[in-house]
Amino acid sequence: MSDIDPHHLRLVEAIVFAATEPMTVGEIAARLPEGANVEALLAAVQSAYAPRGVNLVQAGGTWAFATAADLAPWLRRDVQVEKKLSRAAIETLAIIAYHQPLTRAEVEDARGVQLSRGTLDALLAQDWIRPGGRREAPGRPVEWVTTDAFLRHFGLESLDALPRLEELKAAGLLDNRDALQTYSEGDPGLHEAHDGPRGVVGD
Amino acid sequence: MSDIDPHHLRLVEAIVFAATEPMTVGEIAARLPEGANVEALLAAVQSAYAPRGVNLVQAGGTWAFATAADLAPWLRRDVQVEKKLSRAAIETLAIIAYHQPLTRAEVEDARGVQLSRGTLDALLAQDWIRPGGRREAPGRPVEWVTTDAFLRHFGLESLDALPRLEELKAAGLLDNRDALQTYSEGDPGLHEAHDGPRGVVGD
Amino acid sequence: MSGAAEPGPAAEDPEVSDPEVSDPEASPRDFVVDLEGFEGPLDLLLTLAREQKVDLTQISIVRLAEQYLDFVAAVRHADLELAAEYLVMAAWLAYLKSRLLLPQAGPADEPSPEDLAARLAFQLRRLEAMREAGADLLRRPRLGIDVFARGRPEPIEANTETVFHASLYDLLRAYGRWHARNREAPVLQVAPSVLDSVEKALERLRRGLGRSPGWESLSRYLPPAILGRFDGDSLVARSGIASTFAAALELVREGEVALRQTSPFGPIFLRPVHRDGVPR
Repeated sequence: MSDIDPHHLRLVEAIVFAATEPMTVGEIAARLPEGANVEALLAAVQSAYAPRGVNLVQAGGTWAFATAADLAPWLRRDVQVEKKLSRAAIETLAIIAYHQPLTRAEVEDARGVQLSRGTLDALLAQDWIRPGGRREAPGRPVEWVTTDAFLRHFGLESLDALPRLEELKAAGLLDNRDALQTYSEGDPGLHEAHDGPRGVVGD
Repeated sequence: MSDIDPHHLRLVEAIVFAATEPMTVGEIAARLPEGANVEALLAAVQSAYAPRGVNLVQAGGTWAFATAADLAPWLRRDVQVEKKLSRAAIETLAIIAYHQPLTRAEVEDARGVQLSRGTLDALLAQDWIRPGGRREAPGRPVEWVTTDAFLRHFGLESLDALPRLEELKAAGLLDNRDALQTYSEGDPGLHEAHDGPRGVVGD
Repeated sequence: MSGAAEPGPAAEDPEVSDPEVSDPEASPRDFVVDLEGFEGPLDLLLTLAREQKVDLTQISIVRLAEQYLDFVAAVRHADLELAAEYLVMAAWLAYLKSRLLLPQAGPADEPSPEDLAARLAFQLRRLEAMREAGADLLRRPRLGIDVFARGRPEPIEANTETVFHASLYDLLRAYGRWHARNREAPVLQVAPSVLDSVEKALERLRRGLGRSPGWESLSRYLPPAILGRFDGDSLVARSGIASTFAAALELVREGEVALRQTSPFGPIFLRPVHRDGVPR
């Protein structure tokens, strides 16, 4: 890495370290002298810190220092009581993470039950999901996607790092077709019974 | 330094890094396995970080990480003080976002109180709102609209991505109660505990 | 939704302890708790499917439908409330089961029962996969629990710039609250007055003053709405005249203008004045 300026390396360390929030590559670049290769610098800092007790961690488009994951057993004890997420919230989060972008109705289809008030709210409050636009479909519903804060919280570099992603893909479980659609047509499952839950509508 | 356990070294780094206050040797020792030579460990960490952009610094019997002093000239210009937006300001911003363009008088009507001087100023200083023209009405008052910086800050692709009323309702956000109350009503989709609304701080 | 009145206390109903459905020792009260533990028909189906102890890809949908229908029958037998969605699923499963067992040509445009069964199986597999994925996520080293960000913000003294912080959640929550507040306690909406106020007249006068150095007619400063179409009977016009006149007097009192009227009911003129009383 002959193109790495040691001064720039130290600056990147200090800049990311001093920031109160994780920083994007663009934000870091804006604070470095013109022409600095931020990607290469970040990679160099990351590998320099990899064996240490503090690591440089990427989450989506943002970078921050954090304690090494393998030290968790020694650090965990001084944490405040963890806020428990409901089962519905975790399930909803997983469904959005693996299928995004996803409308509320599609989440309800996947779970076969209406989302209770507060489930999306809880995920929003954690800053783990955000509205990512609107579906070009009747009613133009909001599509939900996960955030970089979600990636950071669960120590994921990107969505590609989601657990068992390949396995689920290979099993066809991330396809949206071929499921019973209970909610995505707007009617919360109240219809002629012999039609099946939402008539088992085909595509 | 043959008496330095590399695992302990990493632990010291992580402990001091994650601490909210500079730590005394005694406090660090209390979190390390029995018999660890804290003084030697701290000295080792200090020398390991000495050439880096982040240093381990001793001050008055306490230890903490800090950015290297010689980098201050490059870091100084970037320092920002984070403040939470007042409740009045966030509400004003939300009303403008959803109903723009709006005059000051219309915001005051909507909120039922006069806007204090600082409220629009704070939103303007943040570059979240801008004057979008003048209303063709007596006095030709300025109409306020939100900016692209607003969209960027809140991670919205467009104004269209703001959840609609019924979507807010479905997400449990259309509610006058405190989040704390909302969360304690036994809805299966809810957290067991919650911090309450973040950032909604009165002025 | 619950069945017709059942005689006697439900606890004595032998159907309730159907081993197919729940623990033989369980009382109806436990049963309620059991049902409330389920998050909808799919969740219940998934739990029942696990009892078959086979891979979900091998599951017998007919057998599953029977288990589900037995469960629902037992719940209703115990005269317990069952949400509509469970009943809808029950009716559909009964229909699916009959079509699977008695193959007959359905309408050409309808999916075959095997197809429907496959879709149901897919949905169960997907839900189970998402559940496991959620559990996997929770097992990862989590920020603030297993892994920690820097604990102490950097104390650098410098040219500080205030940055206000607010999240999208804060924004949406604020809007939701405001909206709810408005709906719950409607604020008395007073339409903006069409009448002219002294404040507005003062503003008009101050804006216009100094544009012409000498005497000019006060009527120039009437509200734009009534300028030119002078209608003394209109309330709007009268308020405009009164407020403009009052504003002019106010400016005289503050020493900003001088007023002149040469005859009773004649036109009124005004002209700006310096602080020391000299025309400017």
